[in-house]
Amino acid sequence: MSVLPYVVAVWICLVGLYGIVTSRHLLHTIICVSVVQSSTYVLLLAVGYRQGGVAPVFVDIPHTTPAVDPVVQALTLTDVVVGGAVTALLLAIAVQIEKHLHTLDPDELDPLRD
Amino acid sequence: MDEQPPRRPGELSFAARRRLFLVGAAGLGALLLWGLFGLPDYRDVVPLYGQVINHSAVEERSSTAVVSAVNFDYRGFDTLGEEFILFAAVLVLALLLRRLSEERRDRHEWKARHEHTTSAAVRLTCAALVGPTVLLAVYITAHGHLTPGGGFQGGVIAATALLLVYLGSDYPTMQRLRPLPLVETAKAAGALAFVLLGLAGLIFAGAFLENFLPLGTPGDLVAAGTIPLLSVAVGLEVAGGFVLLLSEFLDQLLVIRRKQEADS
Amino acid sequence: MSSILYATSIADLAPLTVAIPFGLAALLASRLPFPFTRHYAELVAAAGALVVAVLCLLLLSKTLDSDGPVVSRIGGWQPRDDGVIVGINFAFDSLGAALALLAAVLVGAALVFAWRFFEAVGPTFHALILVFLGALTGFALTGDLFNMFVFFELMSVSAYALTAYRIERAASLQGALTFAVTNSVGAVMILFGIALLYGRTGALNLAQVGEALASRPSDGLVVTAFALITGGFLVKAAIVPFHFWLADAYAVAPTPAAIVFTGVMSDLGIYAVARIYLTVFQAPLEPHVEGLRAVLVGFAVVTALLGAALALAQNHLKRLLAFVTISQIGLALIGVGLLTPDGVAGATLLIPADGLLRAGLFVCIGAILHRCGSVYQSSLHGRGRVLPKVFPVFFGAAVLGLAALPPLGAYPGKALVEEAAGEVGYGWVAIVFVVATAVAAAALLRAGGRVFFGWGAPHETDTDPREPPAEESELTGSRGRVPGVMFASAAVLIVAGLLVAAVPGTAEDAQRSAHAFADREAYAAPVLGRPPPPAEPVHLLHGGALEVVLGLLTALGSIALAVALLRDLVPLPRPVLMGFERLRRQHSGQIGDYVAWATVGFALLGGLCALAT
Amino acid sequence: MIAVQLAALLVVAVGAWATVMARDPVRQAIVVSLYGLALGLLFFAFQAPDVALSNIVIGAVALPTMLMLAIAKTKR
Repeated sequence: MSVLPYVVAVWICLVGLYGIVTSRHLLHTIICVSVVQSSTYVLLLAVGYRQGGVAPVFVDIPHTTPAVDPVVQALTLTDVVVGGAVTALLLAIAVQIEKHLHTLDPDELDPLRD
Repeated sequence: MDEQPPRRPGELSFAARRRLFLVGAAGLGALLLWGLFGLPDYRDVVPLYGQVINHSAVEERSSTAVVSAVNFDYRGFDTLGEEFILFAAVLVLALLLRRLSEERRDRHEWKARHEHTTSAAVRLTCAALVGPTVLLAVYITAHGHLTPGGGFQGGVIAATALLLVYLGSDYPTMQRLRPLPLVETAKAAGALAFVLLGLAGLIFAGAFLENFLPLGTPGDLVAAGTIPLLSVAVGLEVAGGFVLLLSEFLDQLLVIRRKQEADS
Repeated sequence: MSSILYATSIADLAPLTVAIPFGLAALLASRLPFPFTRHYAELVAAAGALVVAVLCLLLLSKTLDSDGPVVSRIGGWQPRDDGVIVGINFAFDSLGAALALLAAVLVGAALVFAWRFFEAVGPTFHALILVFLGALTGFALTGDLFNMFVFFELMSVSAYALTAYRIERAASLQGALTFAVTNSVGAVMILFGIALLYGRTGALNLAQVGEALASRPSDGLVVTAFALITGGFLVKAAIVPFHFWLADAYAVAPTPAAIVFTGVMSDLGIYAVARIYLTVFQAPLEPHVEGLRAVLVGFAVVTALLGAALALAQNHLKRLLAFVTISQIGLALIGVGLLTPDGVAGATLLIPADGLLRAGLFVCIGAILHRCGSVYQSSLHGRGRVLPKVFPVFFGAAVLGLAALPPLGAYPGKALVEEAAGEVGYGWVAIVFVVATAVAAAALLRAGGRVFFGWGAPHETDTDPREPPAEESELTGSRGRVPGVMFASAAVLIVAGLLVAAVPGTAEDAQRSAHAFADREAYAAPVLGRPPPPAEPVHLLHGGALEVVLGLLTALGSIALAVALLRDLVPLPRPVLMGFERLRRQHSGQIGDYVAWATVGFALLGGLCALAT
Repeated sequence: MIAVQLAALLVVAVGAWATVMARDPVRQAIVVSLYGLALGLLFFAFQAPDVALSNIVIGAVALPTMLMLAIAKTKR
């Protein structure tokens, strides 16, 4: 049981990669990239989780209460925003590609075609 | 369907690519699991760094929300980098937006028309929700050092208020509520404020991003030194950034819809 | 409380190398009613690059004077009594400072080139390149694992943005997209590695992680983390089989951006591999160093040879230079992959020399594009004659510098890597160096001969049958002449590239720096607030006659090969050509292909590392 | 609590698979929104309210919205 979050993180990562590899639509590809990124959120939070720990917010509780790791949460937060920004940028690029080439099928895109 | 021929001789076919990937993925998966099973049992103990922060953040920073203390103080430099990732992404989107000026010119004809695309009930609900959403965004940003939340979450929530305006009214109203140059300025001002607060730390306390304000009492709204200020700066940047992101997509959509109507 | 005015050390100012470009970028993008017309934006950006360059120079001289790294504690967080670091540090030695300086210089050159850059689109381009500069310096100077990841991502995002900058061209957008997807996958793998290390050691500071790992022997977690983080950085460095994105992106990036990409961004991937191995993994993996050396040098050799061979098959000039970049990054990885201080020293000399020369060549191609409106060899045949006669000279000098003509350009670095390889029984890599360098340089010389002098048979398009599209110049203004800024940036980059490693004393400095860089304990002590261990005397290598002979052989060999190619004197059997063509076809621009290969690459790297330990 | 975590993990694992397998972009926009929501719930179960909140606003609202708009713009 205690390794389940890790297994799930690996699963998400590989499933997302599979999606990118087999994708036939660039918008689908990009969402798969964001799925791959989400695997790291699960992994990081699992690494910093502690059984019975409270959230690291010491409003009504003394700060000696056992709490889960705040550092991984800060890292994940950073990661979520980064992932969102990258995905938005990729979506916009894909829309522009469609404007030029009238297709979003990765098989029809040629790196040297204008 | 899966057995399409490659589009040029010599290139991988769909099936070959998938086989290649599956072989690689089997290896990668095994590698990842091999590494992950070496981790200590995650139910026992918090990593050292986290323990130390949990024990000292409230006293050192007067911030009851430890994650915010990490994000805006202990590891504020990461947040600076992350802010500029968003900043760079949005800059390009603004570029895309401006490239569409020729398409935008059509809009003069229908700018004045207030038309509704959603039902009255939806519009009413959305319009009623705009106020509370903005309020929530401000609350979450301002209380970043006290409770979960902070500039990121508050900023994105503020930006989604724009969607509600769109659903609840019509395009011209949204345009009036969203003067894009001002939004861009706000976004840049947020990013600039973060840098300037860092420089102030260097000047008044001796190190970049070091706290130079009184810390106050944990639990007070005005406390935790620079943390709330940095949180507000981030909130401004994120809100501006996401408003621009959403606008970019919304604008083009409307341009296209108008064209379709004109065609039919 | 000490203030900036009586700051005890320049080290406190190190974060400014990031903060100043960021602040100026925000100012440029603010749309405030400053008179930010094009020239103001250009001046602000150039001033930013200049200030960063000066700061980096000061930091570099500081690192050369001090034993161990210079530490700058951001947020003022000092290490706790038990050695726990709660803040983020900049902790760098002269190699990091030199790379940051290189980044600032290249961005400066890019801004000079961009002085008359294509259609002014407001200050966006300048804001983006300033953000990019901040990311490059931050990545080179930071001493924190996750902060490295953040700057890696920032570097990537601003690079995608710059690649896609010419949004009126579909190819730019496609290049940016493959670039972004492949590098995002690499970043995810780095983050997996970071999570593993954090779970094991409870630390993110490089020195502290290295300290914690040193206390126990390596196991699956350590090997996996090493493979993932190294692999992630190798995606950025474009090592085979992670290299596919590079040609697509560099071929379409605007020239000023390509200057910085080829000159320093790819090299930073190699630098990061060295930094991470030597600081974090060295202690636990030391018993297995021979196996890991074989793995890394193996990847590097394949990259160096494949990149050079594929460079021969390119019609598009920027794509050609992209494959030359791949080949040379492979050569630099040979130096780093030896995992010895001398190997790192050789790579240190190789990286700026090659980087500046490639950047200079990109400027030359920018000039050709400006005057002739194409970057395809097949349609440029002899049309380069309209360029001023000094451009063929620039081009030839840069290529001979890349071909390691003693004592210039890449020669000192190449000689040092070969010597370092000999010390650990890898003397044979000298052959790889000669072959890869000669082939890559021959591809460039042949292209130069065709374009500038119309040598060889015209209309030879068999290597790349795709119809070359017309290209627009990137510059506004008259196409009747080459603007002075192109002369200036080409001349500065190429002269600097030829001389940077050849200046007397540089090789010695590089070796001393590399020995300090490779000493884990000397790096960790100041970061963790401990007194530094006594420095060990460095045995300096001085190169022998053999290296000079090999250098001459390479340079002459490249010329001979280029001539033979131009005269069609190189008969290759048909099966070889067919296999070669098949290889070339794998660079299909299909994102799925690239990600599938990258997945295989990670599995292969991890599997080989596992076997080696 | 453990049961909640278990359930959330399984939902997330299935959600990732469903997101990838939704080959039609419109359907994918809906599935990815649900996936973002499931991740948010998982993060709450992992005692990470900050991350949960941002993942819900970004992953479950902003991203699917942008995807929908991108689809609308590229449909002919």
